[in-house]
Amino acid sequence: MAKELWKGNEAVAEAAIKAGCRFFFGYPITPQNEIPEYMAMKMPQIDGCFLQAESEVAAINMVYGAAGAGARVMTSSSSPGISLKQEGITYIAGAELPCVIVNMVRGGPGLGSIQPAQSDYFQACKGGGHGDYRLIVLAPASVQEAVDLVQEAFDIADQYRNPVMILGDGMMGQMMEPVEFKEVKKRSLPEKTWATVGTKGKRKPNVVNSLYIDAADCHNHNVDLFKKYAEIEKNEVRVDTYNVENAEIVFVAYGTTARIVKNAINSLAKEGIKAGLIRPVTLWPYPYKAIEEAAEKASVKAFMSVEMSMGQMVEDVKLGANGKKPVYFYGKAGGAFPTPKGIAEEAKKILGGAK
Amino acid sequence: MAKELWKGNEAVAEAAIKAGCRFFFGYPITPQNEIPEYMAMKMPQIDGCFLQAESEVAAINMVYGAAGAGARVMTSSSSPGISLKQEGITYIAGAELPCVIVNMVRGGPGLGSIQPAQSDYFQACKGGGHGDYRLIVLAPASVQEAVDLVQEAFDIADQYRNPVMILGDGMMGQMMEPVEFKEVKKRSLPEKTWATVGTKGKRKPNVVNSLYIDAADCHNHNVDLFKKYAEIEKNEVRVDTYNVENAEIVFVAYGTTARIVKNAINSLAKEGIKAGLIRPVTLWPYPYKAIEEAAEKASVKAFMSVEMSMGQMVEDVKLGANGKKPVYFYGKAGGAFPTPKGIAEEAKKILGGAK
Amino acid sequence: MAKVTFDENRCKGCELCTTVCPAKIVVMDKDRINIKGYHPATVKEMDKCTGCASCARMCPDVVIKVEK
Amino acid sequence: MAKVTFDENRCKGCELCTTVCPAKIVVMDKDRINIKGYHPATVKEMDKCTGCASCARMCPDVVIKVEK
Amino acid sequence: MAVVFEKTRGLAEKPFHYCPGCTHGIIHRLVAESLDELNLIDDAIGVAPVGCAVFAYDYFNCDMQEAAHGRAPATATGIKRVHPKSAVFTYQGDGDLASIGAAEIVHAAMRGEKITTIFVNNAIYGMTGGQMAPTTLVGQKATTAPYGRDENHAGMPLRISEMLATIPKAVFVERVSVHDVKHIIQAKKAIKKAFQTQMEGKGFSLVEVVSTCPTNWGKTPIEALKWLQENMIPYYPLGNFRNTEEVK
Amino acid sequence: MAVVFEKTRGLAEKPFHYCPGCTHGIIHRLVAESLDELNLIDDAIGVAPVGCAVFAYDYFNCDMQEAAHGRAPATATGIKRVHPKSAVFTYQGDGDLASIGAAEIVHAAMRGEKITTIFVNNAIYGMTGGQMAPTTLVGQKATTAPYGRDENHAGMPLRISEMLATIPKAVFVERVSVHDVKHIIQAKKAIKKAFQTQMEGKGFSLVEVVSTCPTNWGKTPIEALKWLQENMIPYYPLGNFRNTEEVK
Amino acid sequence: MAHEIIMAGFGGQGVMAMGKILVEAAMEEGKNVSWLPSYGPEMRGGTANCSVIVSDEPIGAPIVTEATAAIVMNRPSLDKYESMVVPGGALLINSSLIDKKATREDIKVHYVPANDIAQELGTDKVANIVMLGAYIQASGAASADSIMNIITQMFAGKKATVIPLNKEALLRGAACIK
Amino acid sequence: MAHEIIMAGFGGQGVMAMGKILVEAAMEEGKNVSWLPSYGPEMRGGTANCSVIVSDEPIGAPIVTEATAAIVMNRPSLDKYESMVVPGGALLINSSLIDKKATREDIKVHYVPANDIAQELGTDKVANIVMLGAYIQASGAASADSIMNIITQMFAGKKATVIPLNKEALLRGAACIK
Ligand SMILES: Cc1ncc(C[n+]2csc(CCOP(=O)(O)OP(=O)(O)O)c2C)c(N)n1
Ligand SMILES: Cc1ncc(C[n+]2csc(CCOP(=O)(O)OP(=O)(O)O)c2C)c(N)n1
Ligand code: SF4
Ligand code: SF4
Ligand code: SF4
Ligand code: SF4
Ligand code: SF4
Ligand code: SF4
Ligand SMILES: [Mg+2]
Ligand SMILES: [Mg+2]
Repeated sequence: MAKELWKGNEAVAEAAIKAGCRFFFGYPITPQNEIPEYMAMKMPQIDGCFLQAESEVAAINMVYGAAGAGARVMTSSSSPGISLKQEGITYIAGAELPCVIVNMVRGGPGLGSIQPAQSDYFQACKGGGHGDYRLIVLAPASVQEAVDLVQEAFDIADQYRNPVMILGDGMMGQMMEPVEFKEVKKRSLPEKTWATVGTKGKRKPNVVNSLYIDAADCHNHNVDLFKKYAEIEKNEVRVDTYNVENAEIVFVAYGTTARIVKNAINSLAKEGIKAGLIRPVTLWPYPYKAIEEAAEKASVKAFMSVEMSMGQMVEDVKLGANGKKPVYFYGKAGGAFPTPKGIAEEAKKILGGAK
Repeated sequence: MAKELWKGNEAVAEAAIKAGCRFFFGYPITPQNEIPEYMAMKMPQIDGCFLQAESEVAAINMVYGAAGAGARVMTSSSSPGISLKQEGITYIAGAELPCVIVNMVRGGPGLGSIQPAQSDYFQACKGGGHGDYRLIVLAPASVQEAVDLVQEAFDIADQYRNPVMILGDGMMGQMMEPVEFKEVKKRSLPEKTWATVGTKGKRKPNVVNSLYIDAADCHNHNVDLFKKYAEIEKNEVRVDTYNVENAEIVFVAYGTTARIVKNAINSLAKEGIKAGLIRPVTLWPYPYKAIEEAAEKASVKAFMSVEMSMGQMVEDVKLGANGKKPVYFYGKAGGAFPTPKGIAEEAKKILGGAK
Repeated sequence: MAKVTFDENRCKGCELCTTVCPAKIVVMDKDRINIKGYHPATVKEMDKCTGCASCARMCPDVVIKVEK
Repeated sequence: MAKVTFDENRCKGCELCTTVCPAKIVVMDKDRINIKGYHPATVKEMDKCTGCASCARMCPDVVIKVEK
Repeated sequence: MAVVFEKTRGLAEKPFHYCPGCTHGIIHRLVAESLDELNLIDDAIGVAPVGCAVFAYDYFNCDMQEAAHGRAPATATGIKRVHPKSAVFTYQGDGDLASIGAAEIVHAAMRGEKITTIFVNNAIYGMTGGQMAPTTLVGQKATTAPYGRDENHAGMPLRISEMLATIPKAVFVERVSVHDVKHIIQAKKAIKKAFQTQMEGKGFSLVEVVSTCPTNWGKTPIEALKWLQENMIPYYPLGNFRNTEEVK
Repeated sequence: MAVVFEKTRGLAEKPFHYCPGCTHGIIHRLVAESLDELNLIDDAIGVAPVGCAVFAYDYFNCDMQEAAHGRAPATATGIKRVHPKSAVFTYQGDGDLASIGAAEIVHAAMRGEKITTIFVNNAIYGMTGGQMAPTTLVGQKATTAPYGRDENHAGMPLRISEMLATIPKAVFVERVSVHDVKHIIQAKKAIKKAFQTQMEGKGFSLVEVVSTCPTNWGKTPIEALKWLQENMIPYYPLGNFRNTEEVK
Repeated sequence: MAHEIIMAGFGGQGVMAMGKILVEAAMEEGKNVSWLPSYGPEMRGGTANCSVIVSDEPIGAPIVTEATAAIVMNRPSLDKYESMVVPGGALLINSSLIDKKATREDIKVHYVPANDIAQELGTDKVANIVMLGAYIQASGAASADSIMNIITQMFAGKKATVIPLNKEALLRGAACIK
Repeated sequence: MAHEIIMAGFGGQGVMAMGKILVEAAMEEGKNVSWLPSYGPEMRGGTANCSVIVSDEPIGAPIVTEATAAIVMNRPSLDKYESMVVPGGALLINSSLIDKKATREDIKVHYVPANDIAQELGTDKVANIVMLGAYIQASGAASADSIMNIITQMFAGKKATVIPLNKEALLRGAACIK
C-alpha cells in the first residue's frame, strides 16, 4: 500500500477501525475532535457504532459496558476529559476489561490551554484513578507509529484484559504525515469466555465486576493483577534509541518531544558534542533497563529528561539511573514546547558544569 | 482542655469547624460518612453551610465556587469519589484556590473494597488530574494528629492559595482515640483580595480562572506555580522519625501503617534487631532529605517501604535513597493490612539476605 | 387442598407474610431460631390455606412455595 | 433629529443591523475595511434616522450608540 | 398437587443480603419473573448499581455487569449497542439514579436507548447508612438531614418519572409500589410491559418502584410499608406517565 | 441630544471574540443591561462556562469565575451559599448545560438554588467546531452527526425548559429568542424577571435563549436567524413555563 | 502492659458499646486507648466486631491482630477469633448462645452465660455489660468503678433508673470469673 | 536539504490548503514531509498558520521554529513571523494586502501581489496558489508539475474546470520571482 498523508487524529481513528474496533464512545474536546468526527463518518458505513456520550464520564462507562460485552471498543479525549474518566478507568482496570483510550494531551492544569503538552504523564503512568492498577501506555512519536501502535493496542488489551492508553499530544493529533497502513501481525488471543453476551441457557452467568467486599479477596485480586503486570513488564517494554553509543549526554524523551530532541542532537553533533536519545515507546511498562544500561556506560556523563511539562517522566529516569549518573530536566509546559536550540544550550550548560 | 474520645471522621469534621471552616460540600461514601453527617448536624447550629451535593463532581465544583468566593471550605470522600474529583482538583490548583480535601482511602481499584488502604498515594502526590500541579498532602497517623493537621491545613491552604489534601484511610476515619483540641498557632495570612465577593463598584472585577489560552501565558503560569511549589518544598516538609539512629533497617511508612510498623520495630528490638522508622507527615512535599540522610548512615543496610498498597510510596523512597542503599517494599492491598509480624519477618529476610 | 412450604433458612423474620394471609394462618414461630438467628415464619393450620400465594408474593426473600 | 454612531472597529460586518432598520438607512460600507478586516456598517442618510435604536439592539457587538 | 408459586429460575440460588423486610427482594423477584416469563432470561444482560443492590449481580440468573455509582445507564448503553437483540436492564436506587447518575438517566432517555431501568425509590441512601437522597421527603430525617429535609436549604424531592416523561424517547414510564399484594401484581405488569417495549425497539423504558428501607427509616418492615403508603405515595403518585400507545 | 441607546456599564470595554453575527453578543448585552438596570452589577458574581462563552469572564463588569465544563451550576451554588445576598448567575451553552452538565442543572433546580441561569441554546457545540449537541434537531448535520441527527440512533433533542419546569423549586423558567428586535426586547424582560426572582429568594430561575451559530451552521448571520425562526422555534416553542405567580 | 481485645457478636448485641465503655473508663484512668469498629455491609445482620486497646504505652496499630483477649458473643465470632488470641491470652465465651467449647489449650477460657444472667436481671440488653464485668475481672484492664462512672455519665438524666441494673450486670459478670 | 516553512494569514485565505498541496506534491516526489496547523479559537477570525516541512532526511520536530521560509498573507502574520526566518532564508509577502516592507536585510524578501493577480484571474480564491507558485519557484521545494498533479487530483470530476485557472495562478506566482 502506498503512503498517504494522514492527520494524526484521523489516522488513529482509521487504525482503530482497521484493528477491528467497531464501537467508539466519546465526547468532543480540542485537540482530538477529528477522532470522534472520523468515527461518526465511518462507523455507520461499516456497521459499527459511534455514539457521542453526554460526557467523558458517560463515555468511559459506555466503554466499560461494551468491553464487558466483548467488543473491541475505544474512546478518546484530551486532558480535562481524561481526568473525568479516572473513576471509569480504574473500574475497567479492576474488572480487567480490554479497551483502548486515547489521550491527545493539552496544556494544564485546569482548563489550561489547548496546545500540545505532556503533562499527563503521571496521570497515565502512576495512576490518575484510585487503587493499585496499571494502564499500558504507548507513546507514538509519528503518525506512522501511532497507526502501528493503535492497531497493536487492541491486541495487547485483549491479550492481557487490560486497558491500553495511547498517550499523544495536540501536535500528534493535528499534524499530517505520510502513513502506510501495514498488515499488523496479529497475536493469538484467548477467547472472551468471560464476556456478558447472554448465557443462552448454556452456562452459569458471567459477571463483570471490580467489587471484592472481603479485604482478603480484594488483596488477592490485587496480587493477581500484579502478577499480570509483572508479565506485561517482562514482555512488552519497548524503547527506541538514537546515538546512545559513546554519548556524553543521554536525552530521554517520548512522543513528539523526542523528535525535537533529535533535531537538538543533530545540531549538537555539528558542534562535536555527542548526545544520544532514549525514547520510551511504552511509558508503562517503563524501559528502566535501557536507562540503567546507559547509566553504566563510561561515556555517559548525565541524563536529561526533556518533556513538554514541568518534569514528570524525569522521576522514572532517576529511578532507572538509580544514582549512577546525574539526571537533569528541561521542559516547557502549558502548551509551549522546548526548542532544539533551548535543549542544546541546556545540554551544553550541563556538560560544561559536569566538566 | 481535657482529652475526649473522638472517632477519626468526626474529629476531622470538628477540627475543620474549629479552624473556621463554614462551608462543606460532600457526597456519602464509606468509610468517611461521619464527616458529612457531623457537618450536617453542626453547620446549621453555627451559621455554616453543609450541603449534600448530587455527586463528588458537583461537590468539588461547589468547593471551587466557594473557595473562589473567599470562604474556608472543605470536602471529603473516599477513593472512587476522589477519582471523580480529579478534574475539579486540577481546576482548583490551576486557579490557585485554597481548600481542604479529605480522602479516607479504601481498597481499590474500581469499586474495590471498603476497608482501609493507602493505594491512592500516587493519585494524591503525583497528580491524579491532568497537568502539572501539586496538592499539599498531609498524612496523620493518629486522630490527634489528624485534628492538629486539619486545623493547620486551612492556614496552609490560604497561605499558598493551594488545595491541601488530608490523606487518611478507613482505619483513621473509623477509630476512636483520645483527642485534645489545642489552640493551633495561626499563621499570618494575606488578605483574599482576589476573591469574587462583588466589586461593590470599587475595583476592577476579580476573575477566578485556570484558562490561559496562549501557550506562552500558560507556560508562565506553570512557572509561577512551580515557584510557589518550590517555596512550599522549602518551608513545609514534615517528617517524624523513630529509632533511626543506629538502625540497620529503616522502615518508611505513613499514616496508620506507620503505627503498625512501630509495633514491628518494638518486636524486632526484642530480638536484638535495630530497626527505625521514617514517617513522612507531608507526602508532598516529600521528605526526600530525611531518606537521603538515613541512606548515608553507615549503620543503615536497607530501606523498606511499608504500605497498605502494592507499592507506591516506595518510588519516592527510592528517589530519596538515590541508589545509596537498597530499597524494598512490603505491603498488602485492597483493604488488607500488613501485620507487625509480617513486617518483622520480611525485615529479617532482607537483613539476612543483606548479610 | 393447598400447601405452603418455607425454605426456612432463607427467612429473615420480617413478618410481612403474616400481614397478607387472608386466612391469617401465617405466623412467626417464636420457639425456633433459624441458622440466620431469626424466628422463622410458619403456617400453623395448613388446612385453612387457600393456596392464594399472597404470602409468597409478599415475601422479600423468596422463602415460600405454594402448591395446590 | 436622531443620530447613530458606530464604534467602527468593533464592527464585524455581520449585517444584522441592516435588516432591522425601519428607515433602511443602515448599510455596509463596501469601500472601507476596519482594523479587524471587515467592511463596517454605517448610516448613509442620517437625517432619516428616527432614533428607534433597533439597529443597536440587534447588533451583537455593541457597536452602535443612538442619540435623539 | 400443582405448583402455584415458587422461586423463578430467573433468580439464582443465593439468598439476598438485604435487611429483613426490605422490598428490594420483592422487586428483584418481579424482575426475574418477568424476564423468565417473557423468555428473555437466557439473553438478558443486567447492570447492577452501587447501592444496597450492588450484589444484584449474584442474584439474577443472567449475565451481569456491576456499574460505577450512577453510571448504569451508560454501561447498559455500551452493552446494548454491542448486543442490540439482548434484553438489557439496569437496576438502580434513588441515590444512584436520581443523584449522581442524573445526567446518565436523562441522556439514556433522550437517546431512546433501548434498555429498561428499574428504579427503586426508597427516599434514602440505604447502603451507606441513611443519608438524604434527592427523593427524601421534605421533613424526613436522614443522617445528612438530621433536622429533617429543609426545602429552603435542600429543595424539594425530585419526581423522576414526571421529569423523564417530558423526554420524547422515554416511551414507557410508570410508577408502581410494592406495599401490598395488589400493588405487587401491578408492579410486575409494569415491569413486563417495560421489557416488552424494549424488545419492540421502541425506546427507553423505566419503572419507578416506590420501596422501603426499614433499617434506615428506623421502622419495622410492617411500619415501613405503612409509612410508604401514607407518605411516599401522596408525593409520588402511582400511575403510568408514558406508554407506547401515546407515542406517535 | 439624549442618549437613547449605548453600551451598558454592565459590560466591560473588551470587544467580544465571537464570530460575526453570533447572537452570544446580544445575549451578553441583555444580561449586562439587566444587571445594571436592577442595580445588581456591583454585587453580581457570574460564572462563565466552557464553550464559546468561556471568555465571558472578560466581558461582564462584575466578579466572575470560570467553571469546569458543565459544572457552572455547582460552582454558582458554592458562590451563592457564601454570598447569599449577591446576584449569582451562570451563562451556559447547550453542550455545557444540557449534555455534560445535565445533573448539575437538574440538581441546582431541585435545590431551588437561588441563582439565575442563562442557557444559550444554539443546537450545536460552537467552541469545539460544530459537534452534535443534545439540542441538535433531528436531521440537522453536525460534525459528529455528518448524516444528520438520526433519532433512532441518537434520540430526539432535549427540551430543557420543559424538563426543568417539572421541578418544584425551578420557580422561573422561560424560553426566549433573539432573532429580531421584538424578541430581543422580550428576552430582556425574561432575564430581568429571572434576576428579580432570584433576589426575592424564591428559588431557581432559568432563561433559555434560542440562539445562532452562523459559523458551525454554515450560514450567514442573516440566514442563521431565519433558520432559527423556521426550524428551532417550532421544536423549541417560546414562552414561560414556570413563574413565581404559579408557585404557591 | 497492653490489653488488646477483640469483641465480636451479632449486630445488636452491643459489642461496639461494650468496647466504647471500656476505653472511656480506661482513658479516665489515664491509660492510652483506642477503639476501632468493623464497618461495612457485612454488619447488616452479620457479625460486628471492634478492636480495643488499653495500654500503658503509646498505642501502635489500633487494629488487633494478636489479641490478649477475645470476647465472643455468638458462635460465628468464636469460630473466627479463637485463633487470634495469643498463647496465655483469654477467651470469653457467651455460653448462653454458644454451645460449642473452645478447642485451644494454651489460653484461658471463660464461659460466661451472659444472656442468661441478663435475662435474670430482666433484659437481654445488658448481656454486654455482664460480659464486660467478666472481662475486667479477668484482665484488670479497667476497674469496675471506672466503668460505673462511665455508665453513670451515659445514663445521667432521664435514664438514670437503669444505672443500678447495669451495676448489677457488671458485678454478676465479674462473679463468673473464678 | 530541508525546507521548513511557516505559512500564515487570515482564516479563509487558504494557507492551510497551500501547505497541504505542497506536502502532497513533495511526498509524491519521494520527500519526507510534515504539516502541522495551528488550531484553537484564535482561528476564529484571527490568524491561522501551518508549519510545513519538506526534507530529504527523516523529519524531527514537525513544528517550525526556525523557518527556511515564511509565507505571510496578511499584516499580522508579517509582524509575527519575520523574525522566525533563519539568516539567508526567504520571506514571501502578499503585497496586495500588506503595505509594510520587511525590516530584515539578512534574508531574501519577495513581494508577491497575490490577491491582485488572483483578482486579475477572476477570483481571490487562488491567491494562495499564486503564492505557492512563487514559493516553489523561489525554493524548489517541489516542482510545478508535482503541484499541478495534486491540484488535478483534487479537482478531478465536476470541478475539473478550475484546473486551468489554478495552473495559471501557479505560473503567474512563479513569474513574480526574479
Ligand atoms: C463514586 C461513588 N460515590 C459514592 C459511593 C458510595 N455509595 C455507595 S451506595 C450509595 C448510595 C446508595 O443509595 P441508593 O442508590 O439510594 O441505593 P439504596 O442503597 O438505597 O438501595 C453511595 C453514595 C460510591 N460507591 N461511589
Ligand atoms: C471536560 C471537558 N470536556 C470537553 C471540553 C471541550 N469543550 C469545550 S467547549 C465544548 C462545547 C461547547 O458547546 P456549548 O456548550 O453548546 O457552547 P457553544 O460553544 O455552542 O456556545 C466542549 C465539548 C472541555 N473543555 N472540558
Ligand atoms: S397461600 Fe394464601 S392462604 Fe395459604 S398461607 Fe399463603 S397467604 Fe395464607
Ligand atoms: S415474608 Fe418471608 S422472610 Fe419475611 S417472615 Fe415471611 S417468610 Fe420470612
Ligand atoms: S436608530 Fe432606528 S432608524 Fe436610526 S439607524 Fe438605527 S434602526 Fe435605523
Ligand atoms: S450588527 Fe453590529 S457588528 Fe454587525 S454589521 Fe451592524 S454594526 Fe457591525
Ligand atoms: S439498608 Fe435499607 S435498602 Fe438497604 S437492604 Fe437494608 S432495608 Fe434494604
Ligand atoms: S462558533 Fe458559533 S457560537 Fe461560537 S462564536 Fe462562532 S458563531 Fe458564535
Ligand atoms: Mg435508595
Ligand atoms: Mg452550543
